[in-house]
Amino acid sequence: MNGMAEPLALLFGQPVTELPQDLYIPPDALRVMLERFEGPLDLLLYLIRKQNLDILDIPMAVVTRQYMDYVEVMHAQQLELAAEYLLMAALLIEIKSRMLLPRPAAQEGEEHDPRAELVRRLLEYEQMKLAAFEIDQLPQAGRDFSWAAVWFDREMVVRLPEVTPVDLKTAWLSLLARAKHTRSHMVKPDELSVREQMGEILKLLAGGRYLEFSQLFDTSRGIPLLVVSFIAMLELTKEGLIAVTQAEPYQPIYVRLAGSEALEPAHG
Amino acid sequence: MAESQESALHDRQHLQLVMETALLVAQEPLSLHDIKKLFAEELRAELLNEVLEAIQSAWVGRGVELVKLASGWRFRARLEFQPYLDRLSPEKPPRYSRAVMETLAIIAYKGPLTRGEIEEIRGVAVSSNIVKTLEERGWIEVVGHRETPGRPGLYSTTRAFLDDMGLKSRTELPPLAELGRLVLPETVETPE
Amino acid sequence: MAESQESALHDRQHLQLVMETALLVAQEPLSLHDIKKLFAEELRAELLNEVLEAIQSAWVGRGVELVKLASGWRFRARLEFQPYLDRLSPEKPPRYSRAVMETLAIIAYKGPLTRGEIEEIRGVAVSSNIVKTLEERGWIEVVGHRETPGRPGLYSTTRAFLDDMGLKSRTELPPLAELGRLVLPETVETPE
Repeated sequence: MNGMAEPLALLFGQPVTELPQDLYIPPDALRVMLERFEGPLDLLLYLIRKQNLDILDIPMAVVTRQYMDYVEVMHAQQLELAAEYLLMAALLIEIKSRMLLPRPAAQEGEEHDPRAELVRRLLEYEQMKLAAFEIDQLPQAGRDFSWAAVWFDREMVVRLPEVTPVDLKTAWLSLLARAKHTRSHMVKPDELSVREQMGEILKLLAGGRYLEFSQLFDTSRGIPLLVVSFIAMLELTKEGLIAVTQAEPYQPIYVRLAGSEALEPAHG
Repeated sequence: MAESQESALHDRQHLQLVMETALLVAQEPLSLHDIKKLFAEELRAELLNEVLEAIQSAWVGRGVELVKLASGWRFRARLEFQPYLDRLSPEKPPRYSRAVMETLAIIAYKGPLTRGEIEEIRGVAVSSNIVKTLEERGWIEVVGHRETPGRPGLYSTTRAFLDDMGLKSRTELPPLAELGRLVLPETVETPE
Repeated sequence: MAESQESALHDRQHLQLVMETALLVAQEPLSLHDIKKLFAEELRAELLNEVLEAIQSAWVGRGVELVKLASGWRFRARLEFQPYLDRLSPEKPPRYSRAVMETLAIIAYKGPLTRGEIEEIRGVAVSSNIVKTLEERGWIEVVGHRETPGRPGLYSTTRAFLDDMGLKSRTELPPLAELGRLVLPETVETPE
């Protein structure tokens, strides 16, 4: 309980100077913002650039504290906190403590700034981050311009296009990119085997056939399939595609396509 | 008067340029309905037909010609250039348009579902040509009907489709949840 | 004399017609090597280049242009016509997430390099989905292996990537921001 309460207290209870100044935003927006960091370097850069700190002379105490605040909030928001974030936290604290240590006088000549390696990594990452943005601005085939594609009817031989699962994936990615409003609805845990089984059941019932409940289960192919078939049947019922009837308790259960009773009057 | 005539001429040249470009780029024949969609303004069919004929005659004597097929207009290489083109390419397999691929992907991932539901996910109409292409290939089939007005057919992919894909089951398709992280939603609205 | 000049002119026009047709039909950029293959006779590269330039200027002011890319020549619609074409088909390739684009940029500017080296620069793990997506798009490929334990693959961007960005070579990529200059000289060495 303590662990959960602490970040919240940090967020709303502490003096302003103790907090990342831009954290006062609604929790949902905060979550979205935190999810947008591409890792600890990205987060650090954000903290440094946001406050116009000198990247060549990083105030370690300030940055470390702010970084830890963000990591705490990420933790509290139950975001998937990659190990890299914690590793960076350890590194920041290490650098901070090395800077506090008095250096032996003998080594003063070749003094090495403990921050140097971090600075180098930050700058290199920032450079690549900018480059990624620039590349994304370039006119891109298919997105910003189209190739000419004149048809050539070679000898009228019918050749069928080849399609691979990769092509399907690519098609789905472009759908995802386009359908931003249906995005959350489209990206949901897999239920493929259920949808597949729904198709199978509909086919079995085609033409208004009545089947006994048990006939729809293929017992020879393992328990997972039985479970999936059952879920598929529930889903079909929910979507109003099939009707399940039972005359009275302990009698056989019949399944038919919804709306097909006109073809065959109900059995008594 | 002369001025408006001049600007009309200019408009027509622009029209011709846009239509020619669209026809050179399109992967499938463009119907008059498609061509209309190119322009924000509502254009008369006669005008478009006139321009199409103008494009057609502008290409006379070239290696490529504009032809009218049952499903629309398309540029096509003249057959007498085949000897040259054959030397070039050791037959590229043809490809389905993105519209066909998206429709197939939706049915594979989300079927059984109706054409209307496919259109909802794609955000655009699904032409009956697309559905026919996939049905004739034996990759999709109607497995039932939704009990709503019009009793629309429910499309599902077939076993032949899985076989052709080299998959044992639809569960072997790339998982959707992971794909979601790879792309950004479009920030720019697509024009209506 | 006059006759042979005339026939030379005729040949050249024919050459131009064949090359234009092949370029309009080709589904990929055509290199000079490809273009040579169109003709049974052996043709000089200078002649072909001259004809390519003639085609290029013949298309000035049209909606489609002939461009030179990393792997050859290809016709494409001018950028300013894309808004019209977008009205026709809203299907577009996806805009990739930052994680994908950063990985791509690192490979483009720092490649060939291993996945581990990419991760070092980004400071986070690079999921195999990201790598696979870029490979499947044909934008990156493994060009060798680092002779360290596990022999990790070295990734590099492909010519198809440059083609799709409309570039002739990696030197045409947007110049890197000169952040490196700010680093103290002693710290510039690569990490161990």
